[in-house]
Amino acid sequence: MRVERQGWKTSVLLLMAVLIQPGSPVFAQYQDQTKTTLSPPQDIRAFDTPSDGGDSVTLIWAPAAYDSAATKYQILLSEGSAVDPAAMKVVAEFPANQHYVRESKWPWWTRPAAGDQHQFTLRNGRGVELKSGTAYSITVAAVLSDDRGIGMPVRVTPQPNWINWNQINNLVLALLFGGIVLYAIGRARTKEIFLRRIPGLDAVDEAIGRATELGKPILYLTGAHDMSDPSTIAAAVILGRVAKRTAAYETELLVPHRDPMTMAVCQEITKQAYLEAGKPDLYKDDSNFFITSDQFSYTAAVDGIMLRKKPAANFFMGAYFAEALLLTETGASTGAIQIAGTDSDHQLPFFVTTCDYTLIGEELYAASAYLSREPVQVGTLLGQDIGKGLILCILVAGTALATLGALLGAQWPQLFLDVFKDVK
Amino acid sequence: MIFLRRQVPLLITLITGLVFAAQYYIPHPASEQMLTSVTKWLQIIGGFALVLGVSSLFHVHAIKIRRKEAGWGYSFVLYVSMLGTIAVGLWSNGKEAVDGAMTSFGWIYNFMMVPLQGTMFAILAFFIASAAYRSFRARSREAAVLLIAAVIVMMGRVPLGEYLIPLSGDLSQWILNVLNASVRRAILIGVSLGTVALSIKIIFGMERSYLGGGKE
Amino acid sequence: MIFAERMLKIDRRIIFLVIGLCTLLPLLYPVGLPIKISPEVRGVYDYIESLPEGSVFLLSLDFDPASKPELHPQSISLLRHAFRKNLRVVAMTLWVSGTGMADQVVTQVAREMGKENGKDYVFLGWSPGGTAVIMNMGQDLYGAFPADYNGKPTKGLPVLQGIANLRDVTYAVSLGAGNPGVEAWYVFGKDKYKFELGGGCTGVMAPGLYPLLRSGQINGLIGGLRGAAEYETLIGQKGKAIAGMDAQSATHLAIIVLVILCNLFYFSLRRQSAQ
Amino acid sequence: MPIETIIGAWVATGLTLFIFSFLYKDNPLFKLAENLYVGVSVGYTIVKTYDTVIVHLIWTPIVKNGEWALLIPVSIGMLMLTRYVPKAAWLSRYAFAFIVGVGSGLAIPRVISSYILKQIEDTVRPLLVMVPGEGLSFTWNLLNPASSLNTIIILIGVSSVLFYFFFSVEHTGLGKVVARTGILFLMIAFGAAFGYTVMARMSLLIGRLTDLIEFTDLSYGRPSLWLLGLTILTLVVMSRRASHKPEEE
Repeated sequence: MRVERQGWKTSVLLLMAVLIQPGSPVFAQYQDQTKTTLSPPQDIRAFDTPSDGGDSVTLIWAPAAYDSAATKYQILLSEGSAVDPAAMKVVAEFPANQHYVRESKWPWWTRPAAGDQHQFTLRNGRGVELKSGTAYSITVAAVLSDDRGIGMPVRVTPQPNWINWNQINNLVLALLFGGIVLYAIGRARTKEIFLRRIPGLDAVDEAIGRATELGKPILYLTGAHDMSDPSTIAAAVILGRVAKRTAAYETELLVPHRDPMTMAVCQEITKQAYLEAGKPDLYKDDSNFFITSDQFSYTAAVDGIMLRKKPAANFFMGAYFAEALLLTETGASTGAIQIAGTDSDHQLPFFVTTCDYTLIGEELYAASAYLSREPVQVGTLLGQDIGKGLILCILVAGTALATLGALLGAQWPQLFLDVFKDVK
Repeated sequence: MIFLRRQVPLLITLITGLVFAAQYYIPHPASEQMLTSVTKWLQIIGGFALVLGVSSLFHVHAIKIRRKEAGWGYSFVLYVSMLGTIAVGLWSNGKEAVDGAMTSFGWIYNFMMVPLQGTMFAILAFFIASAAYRSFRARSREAAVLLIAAVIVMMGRVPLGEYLIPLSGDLSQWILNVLNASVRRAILIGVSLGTVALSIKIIFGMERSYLGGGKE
Repeated sequence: MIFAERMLKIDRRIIFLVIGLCTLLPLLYPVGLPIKISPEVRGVYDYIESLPEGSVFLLSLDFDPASKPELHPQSISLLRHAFRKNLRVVAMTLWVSGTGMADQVVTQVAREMGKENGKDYVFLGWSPGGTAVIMNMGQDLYGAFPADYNGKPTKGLPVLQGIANLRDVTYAVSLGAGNPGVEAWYVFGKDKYKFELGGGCTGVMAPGLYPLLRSGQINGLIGGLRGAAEYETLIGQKGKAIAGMDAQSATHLAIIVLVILCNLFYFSLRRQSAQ
Repeated sequence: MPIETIIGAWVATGLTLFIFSFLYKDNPLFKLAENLYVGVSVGYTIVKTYDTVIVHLIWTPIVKNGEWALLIPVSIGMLMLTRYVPKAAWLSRYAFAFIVGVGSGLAIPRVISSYILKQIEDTVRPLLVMVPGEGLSFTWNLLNPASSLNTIIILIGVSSVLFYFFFSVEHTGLGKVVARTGILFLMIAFGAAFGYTVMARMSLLIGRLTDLIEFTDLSYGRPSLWLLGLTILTLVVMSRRASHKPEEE
C-alpha cells in the first residue's frame, strides 16, 4: 500500500484554495479562428472535484441566453497547457439546457456555486483517462449547428482527497448514534432505567397458571439458532423466568433442543431458576433434551410430543424458519395456549394467526432485557429508543419544513433537509 | 496469557472496526486499495468459514455412528452420500457441465440435490393449506385485520382473483405499495439502528459472544 | 361433538389432497386467464428496453434449488430479454448451491439465442464471502473472479472489455431468495458504485423490498412466480410461469375458502360455547 | 433419450415422492431422503469451495502470479480452523476478531446510508404537490404512490410503528392511540406478507408437480406413476407392521 503524503498536503491546500477563493481563474473570452455569432461560455472555472479519489475534475460556467435543447455544450480537454482549442479533444457533449448545479446531488455544504450555474464533472472512464497529479487544460464550447463559441481554457489538476465531505452527515449521525448508545449503556450501569412492561409477559404467567390448573406440562422451544444469536439468548433468558414459575407451581417443563450447546446453557438456566424458586429437588436434568439438528425431523418429533403429552401451554421463542407453521398448527389443534416471540419477520404472520400472543421482533429483546435487567441490554434498548425518537422528530419536522418550502417556494428548508439525505 | 487470549482479540476488533468504518469516508486511493485487498481476503476467509460451518456436521454424525445411537443408519447414509458427492465432484473437477454436457457431478446435482431441496420446501404448501383450515382464526381484532389483508393480497396477486373482483388488483397494489411499505420502512429503520448499535458494541468490546463459540 | 367442531377436526390429509388436486388439475387442463402487468415489473422491463446495444447487464442469480420454481422462470425471461437487446451479459451467483442451476440456465438461453460464451456473455460462477464478493467486484472485478466458471481467465475476455469494476456496469439485477440478495446488492454495491439496480425475488422476500422500491433504491421488482409470469407476458414468450398461473389462481382460491370456513366454524363454536 | 437422463428421472422422482411421503407421516423413506439431501448438499458445498477457493482464489494467484499477500487471508483462515485443536482453540479468536471487526466497521456507514438516510429522505416529502395546470395542491389519488394522501398515510405508518417499538415510554393516553395505530399497520403488513408467502409456497408446489408431470412421459418410462404406486405400497406395508403399536399422526 502506497501512501502519498505529498498528495495529501497538496489536496488539502487545493481544497482550501477552492473553498476560500472561488472563481480565482482569469475569466476571459476566447475568440475562435472561425467567425462566430455564438458568444462563448462565460465565467468558466475548473477545479479538482472535491471529496473524490483524484480521478475527476469539475467545471462550472455561467448560464447563457442560448441555453436550450437545440444548442449543445461540448467539453474540451487536453493534457498540459494547450492554448489552441482546436487541438483539444471533445470528451462530452450535451444539450445546453442540462447540467445545472441545482440538478447535481451536492448538499448545500459542498455546493461550489449557485444553483443556476452550469456544472459538469468529468470522470475517468469511457474514453477519458484523467491521472491524478497531472495538469490538464479544459474548457467549454457552445455549439449551434455550424456556430461554435469556445470559452477560455482553464488549467486544472485532479487530486485525491482524504475526506468525502458529501458523506459528512453520515459520519456525524454515526458518531451521534454511537455516542448515544455508549451513553445509554453507561447510564444503565449506574441508574435504574424505566422499561415499560411487555404485555406478553403477563400472558406467560397466565398460561403457566392454566397449565397448573389442568395438571398438564408446558412445552418451551428456544428456536433454530445457536447461542451466538441474540434471539436465542433472549429465549434462554425468558426460559429462566418460565422455569421459575413452573418450579413455583410444580408444573412439568419440557424443553426439546436442536443444538447441544444451547441445551447445555438452558440446563444451567433451568437449574438456577429452580434453585431461586426454592425447589431444587424438583429440578430434572432431562427436562431439557436434545432431539436432532435436522429441521424437519426435529419438527416431526416435537409435533409428536405435542400430540402425546398435550401440553397446556406452548412457548415458541427465538428464531424460526419454515417449521414454525408446522409446530404452531399442531399446537393449536391440541388446544394449548400458545405464546410466541421471534425476530424472524418472515414467520411472524403465521405466529400471529396461530398463537394467542406474539412478541413481535424487538419486543422479544425488550422482554428479555426487562427480565434480566442486564445493563448492556437495557442500555442498548434505551439508546435505540433515543435514536428512534430522533428519527421520529426528523420525520415530522422534515415533512412540515418540506411542505412549508413548497408553499413559500423557499430554499431555506433545504438547509435542514439536506442533512438527512444520502448525498453522494 | 490472558492478555494474548482476551485483550488482543478485542484490540483487533477495535482497530479493524474503526479503520473500516472510517474507510467509507476516505476517498483517497490508498484507502480504496486497502478496501480492495481486504474484501478479497474476506472472500478467501469466507471459504474457510464454509468449511468450518459444515465440519460440525461431520462431528455430530460421526459420534452417532460410532456409538450406534438410534437412527445411526441415517447418519451413515449422510456420510456415504457426502463422501460420494465429494469423490465424484473432484473426479469431475468441480464442474457440473463441460461445454453444456453434463458430468457425473452434474448428474448428482440435477437429479438428487435439486429435486430434494426443491421438494423439501414444496411440502410446506400443504401445511399452509391445512393451517388455513384449522388454525388461521381471527382470535383478536389484530388477527382479523391480518387475515383480511392477506385475503385481499391473495386475491389481487392471481389472475382469477383480478378477474372475479377487478378492484382486488388495485387494492392489493395499494396495500403493498403504501401500507406495507410504510411498516417495512419503520421496521427497517428499527433493525438498522439495532445493527449499528450491535456493531458499535462489538467494536468497543461490550458484545463478545462471537469470541466464545458457536458454529457459523 | 357438534358439527363445527367435527368439521375442524377432520384429518388434515384430506386438505392435503384438496390442495394437491387444485394444483394438479389446472396444470393438466390450463385455462389461460389474462395476466395484468404491474408497474414494479414494468420498471425492470422498461429499463432493459431503454438500454443501448452493448450495455453491460449483470445478472446475479442468488438462489438455490429450493426457490427454483419461482426464480428460474424469472432468470430465463430476463436473459432472453437481455440477449434479444444484444446487451453484454455478465452472470454470476452468490449462493453456492445454485451454481449448477445458474450455469445451466445461462448456457441454455444463450444457446437458444445463438450467443457465444466469452464474446456475448460470461458466467462467472460462484465465490464465497457473500457481501465481500460484491464489494470486491466493486473495487476490482478481476480480483473477485480471476477465472470464469469454466476456468478461463476473465482478464481479456471480449465481453468484459472496458469493465474494470461495478462502476462500469450499466444495469444489475439480483434475483434473490434471501441473504445475500437484492438488499446486499444495494447496501454493498449500488450505494457506492452507482450502477442502476433492479430486483427479482421470491414471494416471501417481496413485501420487504417495497421500501427500497419506493425510495428508488431499486428501479423495479419482479415478485415470485406472478412477477415471472408478467415478465413472460411482456417479452411475449410463454414459459413455466404463465403455465403455473392457473394453478396459482386455483390454490389461492382454495386457501381463501379454507380460511373463511375455518373462521365460520370458529365463530359458530364460540357462539355456542357462549350460550 | 440418453440412459443417464432416464435413470436420473427415476431417481429424482423417487426422491421427490419420498419427501412428499412426510405428508402422510414422518417415516423412514422421508428420513432417508432428508439425510441424503444433507449429505449431498454438504458434499457439493465442499467440492465447490475447494474448486473456487483453493484452486482459483489461492493456488493460481499465489503460485502462478506470485500474489504472496494472499497468504495473509489463508493464515487467518487456518487460525479459524484451530478451533478443532482444543489447546490452540483460543487462536481462532484472532480470526473471528478480525472478521467480526471488519464486518461491523463496514456495516455501520453503509447501513446508515442505505436504510436510515435513504428511508428518511423518501418519507420526508412535501404534503402539497405541484399539479400541472392547478398549481400547488393536495392530491387524493390512492393509486399514485406519490400522492399527498399516500404521503400522509406513509408518514403515519412509519411513525406509529416506530413508536410501537418504544420500550422506555409507557403506552398511555395519546401514546396508546399511536401504538394501537401502529399495531394495526403492522398487522396489515403481516397480512400482505402472509398472502405473498402463501403465493410463494404454492409456486414451489406447482414447480415440483410440473416436474413430476413431465416424468409421467413414456420416454422416461413413466417413473412418476410407477414410483408413486411403490411409495404408497411401502407406506401401507410399514403402517401395517407398526399397527400393533398405534401412533397418532
